[in-house]
Amino acid sequence: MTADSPSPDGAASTAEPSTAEPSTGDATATDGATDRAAPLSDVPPHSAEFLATVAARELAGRRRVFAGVGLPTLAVDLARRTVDPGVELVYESGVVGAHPEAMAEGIADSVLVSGAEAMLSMDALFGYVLQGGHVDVGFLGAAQVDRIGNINTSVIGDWQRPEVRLPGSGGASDIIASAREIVVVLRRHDPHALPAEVDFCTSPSPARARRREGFHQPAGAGVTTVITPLGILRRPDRYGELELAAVHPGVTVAEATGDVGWDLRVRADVAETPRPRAEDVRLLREEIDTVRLYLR
Amino acid sequence: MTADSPSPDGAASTAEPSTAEPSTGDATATDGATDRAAPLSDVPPHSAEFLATVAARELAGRRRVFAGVGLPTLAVDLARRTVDPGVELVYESGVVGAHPEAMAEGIADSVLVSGAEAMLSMDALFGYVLQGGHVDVGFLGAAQVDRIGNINTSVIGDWQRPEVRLPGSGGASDIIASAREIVVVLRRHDPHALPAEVDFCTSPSPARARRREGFHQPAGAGVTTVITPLGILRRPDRYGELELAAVHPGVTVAEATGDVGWDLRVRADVAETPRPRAEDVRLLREEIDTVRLYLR
Amino acid sequence: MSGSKVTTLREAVTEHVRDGMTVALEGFGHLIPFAAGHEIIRQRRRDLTVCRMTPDILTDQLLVAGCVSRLVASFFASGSAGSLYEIRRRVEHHDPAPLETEEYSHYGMYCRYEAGAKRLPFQPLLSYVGSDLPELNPRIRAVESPYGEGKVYVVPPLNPDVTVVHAQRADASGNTQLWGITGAQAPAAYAASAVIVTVEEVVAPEVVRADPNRTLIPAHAVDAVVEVPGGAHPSYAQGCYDRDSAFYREWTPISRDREAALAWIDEWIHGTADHAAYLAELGQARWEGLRVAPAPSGSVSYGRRKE
Amino acid sequence: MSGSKVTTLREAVTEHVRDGMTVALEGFGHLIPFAAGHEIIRQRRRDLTVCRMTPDILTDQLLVAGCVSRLVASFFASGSAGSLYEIRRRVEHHDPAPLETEEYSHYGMYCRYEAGAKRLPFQPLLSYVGSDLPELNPRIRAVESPYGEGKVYVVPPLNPDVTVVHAQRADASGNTQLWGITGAQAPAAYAASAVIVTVEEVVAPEVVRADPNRTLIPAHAVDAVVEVPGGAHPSYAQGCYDRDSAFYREWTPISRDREAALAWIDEWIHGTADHAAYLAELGQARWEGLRVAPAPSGSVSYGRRKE
Repeated sequence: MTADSPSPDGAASTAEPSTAEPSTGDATATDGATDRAAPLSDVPPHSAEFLATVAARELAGRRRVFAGVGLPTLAVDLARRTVDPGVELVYESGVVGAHPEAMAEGIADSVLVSGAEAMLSMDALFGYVLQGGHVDVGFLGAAQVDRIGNINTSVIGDWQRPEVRLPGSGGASDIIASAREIVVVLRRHDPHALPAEVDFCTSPSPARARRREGFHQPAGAGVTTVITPLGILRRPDRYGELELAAVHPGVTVAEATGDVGWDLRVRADVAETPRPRAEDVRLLREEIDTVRLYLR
Repeated sequence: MTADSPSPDGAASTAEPSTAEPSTGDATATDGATDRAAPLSDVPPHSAEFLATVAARELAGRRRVFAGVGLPTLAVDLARRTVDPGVELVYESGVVGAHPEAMAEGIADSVLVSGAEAMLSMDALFGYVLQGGHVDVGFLGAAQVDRIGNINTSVIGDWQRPEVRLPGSGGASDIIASAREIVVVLRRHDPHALPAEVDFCTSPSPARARRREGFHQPAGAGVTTVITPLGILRRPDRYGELELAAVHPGVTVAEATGDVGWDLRVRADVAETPRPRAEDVRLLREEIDTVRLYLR
Repeated sequence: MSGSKVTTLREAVTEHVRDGMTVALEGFGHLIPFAAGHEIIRQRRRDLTVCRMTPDILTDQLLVAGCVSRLVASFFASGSAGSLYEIRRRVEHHDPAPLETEEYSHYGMYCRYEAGAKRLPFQPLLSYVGSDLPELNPRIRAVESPYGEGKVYVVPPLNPDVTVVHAQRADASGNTQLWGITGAQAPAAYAASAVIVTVEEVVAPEVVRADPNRTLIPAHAVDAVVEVPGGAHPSYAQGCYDRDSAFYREWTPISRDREAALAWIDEWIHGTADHAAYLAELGQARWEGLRVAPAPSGSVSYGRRKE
Repeated sequence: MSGSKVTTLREAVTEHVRDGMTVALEGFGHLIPFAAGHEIIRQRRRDLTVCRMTPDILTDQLLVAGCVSRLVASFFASGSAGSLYEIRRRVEHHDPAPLETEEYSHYGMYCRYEAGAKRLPFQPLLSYVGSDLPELNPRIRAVESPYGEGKVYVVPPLNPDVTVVHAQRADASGNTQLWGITGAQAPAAYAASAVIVTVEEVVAPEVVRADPNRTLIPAHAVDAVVEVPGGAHPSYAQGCYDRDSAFYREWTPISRDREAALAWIDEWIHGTADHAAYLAELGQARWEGLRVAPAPSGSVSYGRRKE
């Protein structure tokens, strides 16, 4: 997130992942998300609809997602309607197993509470649920993500007199330590958003944590996936660096690697992100974000 | 408490204090407890009725009492009906501001919960209420209390192969660290129950805590009052030793000092414990412990 | 929300409680999981490490039945009716065998569950300064405050293999609601690798979701849900039935005589097929005596956004 | 139970909030104590250290009004409607003056209240290993585990001079019940020297005592109880009224223009005698739009012992 488009929620949030793997195929499953024969949409890759769909596919098979509102909310809602009805959303406000009757306008929205399966204390949410290892995916937004997956949501420029004062950690530096993995969505794809090293490390990668010698090391794998307007970056292992795993339709590998603050490696199996189905876009526009709060 | 008369509750408990000061006088206050002209009872000093009355008087002016059941329950109930209607009982089970419709038969009795002002988590009770400094008096039972107010509720004899295995700490070693002061009731008055030094220190005095050098020292003053079948012992200051402050009717100072494991000092103003009023005993028998659970 | 985890107590214990495991059976005077403990006895589990703040009669029974080799606890007597003689025989006379014990104060034990649930390497508390407890139990250690106020004692995490709790109600997926005294159930559940919840009643998800603040243990922390009405007897379930104080008094002479205690286990546990049979043996009249009159909490509103 | 602590907001703020104090105003998106914050503005308090996990619009307003010199927080943006521009002006441009900030993650801030409430010298958590936050904030320190798993970060206690919370209801003696998102209110209250509770409704003690598990802040922790219906506006009170999302959107352009923000404070806070006048200014129609439909929790039973 940048200072002018801050996280639309109470934590460092927004994000959307994607799966590049099942892009070939003629699946005819009744499960619409894998039904590649379905009519496709031509929404542009930088649109919220595109990113939310990519993120929804990323959630298939995941159980518990710790997220802010915005794209994660859209993605989870879409995922439940398409790829995986079992995805459970937990919020740092203490909501577990939300069943909102309307689209949530924030992580503390009353519609998340009414009808939820549990409304825990924040101590139970951060202590038992998060630190206890029950979160499979944490969605985070960021101003910057660097080569090894460190996240900056604090300041751009000098720490003491910053050029831009960003929202800070919120729950992000708690989440990255204990969520099994982290998915980040960036709204920009350039050396500013993807520098070799962040200006300030709010939420560290395992590789950076490891340098803090003698410390009890966090359980989480850190950032595994970064979704940008141009493609998808993934880290192949716990201490590795981000690699280009997919480019969105119409984007070349050279475009995606050229505008990054380091020499971005390209995976041998680099793929093209599958387009959203027309049905995905319809669901997002006509059934999920009917008031166009996040789809602008 | 001894092994054959263990604490009648879920924690190391039972106790009853007394006030020796206002024993002379011709108070005619309508407040019955100070009405010395009222008919007196001749219940013996070792009886539960006597001890509960002494304890009730000790509670006058105290706000929040952390107690087990048994004599503390009787004492608090009697105190509310006589010397101080504002005394509030908290239990380690999490009950705050109990208003039982029947006499509680344990610290986890359902009658303490129904109609209570708050039912807190045990973390809030021990952490916020107790460690937070909101408890004025902790009532504890004990097998042994020594010269400087250390309490043993763990083992008599060898630690590894004890002669008697007592109930252990329960909440006692938590309570003594943080309650403003501790009142102990002993059912025996002899060198075994009042040794120069306890066989095992479950719940330490400030004087003993101070010897643990370099430690953050507990806020509580420790045992300030010990009520026995013969009299009342008090510690004059935080690091001082127990002194004989009062003897019960019919007990001589020599009897009270002679049967103790150290050379028990006698206060210059040593007094005789006022007898319970007939009304105190009637309340205990006919309105409080009507089933004679603790009054045996 | 996940699929149904409703099963029988027999299956839940068979699947999740194995010989040699560390088993937390929590419930502070209230909602003690007696039915589950009895099923552990029926299945003749051995060499268990039992964790309970207040061992209570349930632990004495598990000891008599030979299920337990180690006890982690903070109070070694019965709730309100006297000594637990089997525990005392084991500790004082090694009769019929020694019992290894690991001892804390109540808050120390609670903090162990908290640290376990939160995967913290330790949890500080203000207790024990000057006490012999840290001498007796080397797991109670000291940490220097980095802010200059000196040392404090800390306790390590307690992570049971399985935690068993009893509650008033849960839905089929395991969202568990309890009220009254809530004890150490929530942290003990989150600290464990597996969690069995027995309840007075399995309710529809809508009942749970109408009052989400009452859910103390969400479905994701629960592995098995078993409907066991009366499952806390002889302890109680707030609002459902009261403590069987007569039973607590009766246990003292039974516990004092090892042969009588063994006979009790044979008759009441091995002699009954399950908890329903145990309750039938107890008899309707006795059960009726434990019933409580209603005392409604009243309803609050969570609100619905208008269209 | 103690005597009545019911007072007016004016008196409560006059008595308990003084220039230079450390004031916690908690409420995580929900039950934000706006009315109390506005009264602090009306009384022109100065040089406050404000503690809030998520500063929200309330802190931006207190800053505009010149009440605050220091901010202890874990997220420096609005709940869901964009930047807080007064905070950004202060931090980025020292306009009109620098703002001292002390920064944590959400759980770090929560743990500071927990340590404060429990009088612990520190509280460990699993966050920050590898983060620059401990470099920026020297109060985040490390402790070596005495059990051999290495070091963990800890935070020190936070003990405000006064904590202000808003809740759905309390009785006159201060037994406070809240539901929905409960935030850091309970530990922030117990951590403070004085506690002001504003509520939608002061209820009879019987209402509170019918459901004791809903009491999160008992009377003994509370110094003043004030009935302030609508006291969380523009945030919300679960079951009572919804968030005024339009206001949150409106604040962004106001906040962006310091003159507009000052004018807003003059008109809406100094220009209204109290929260009732503020609500009247807001108008009945707008308020009606925030009303929610009932969604009852249902009632549970606590039981009464039969004679």
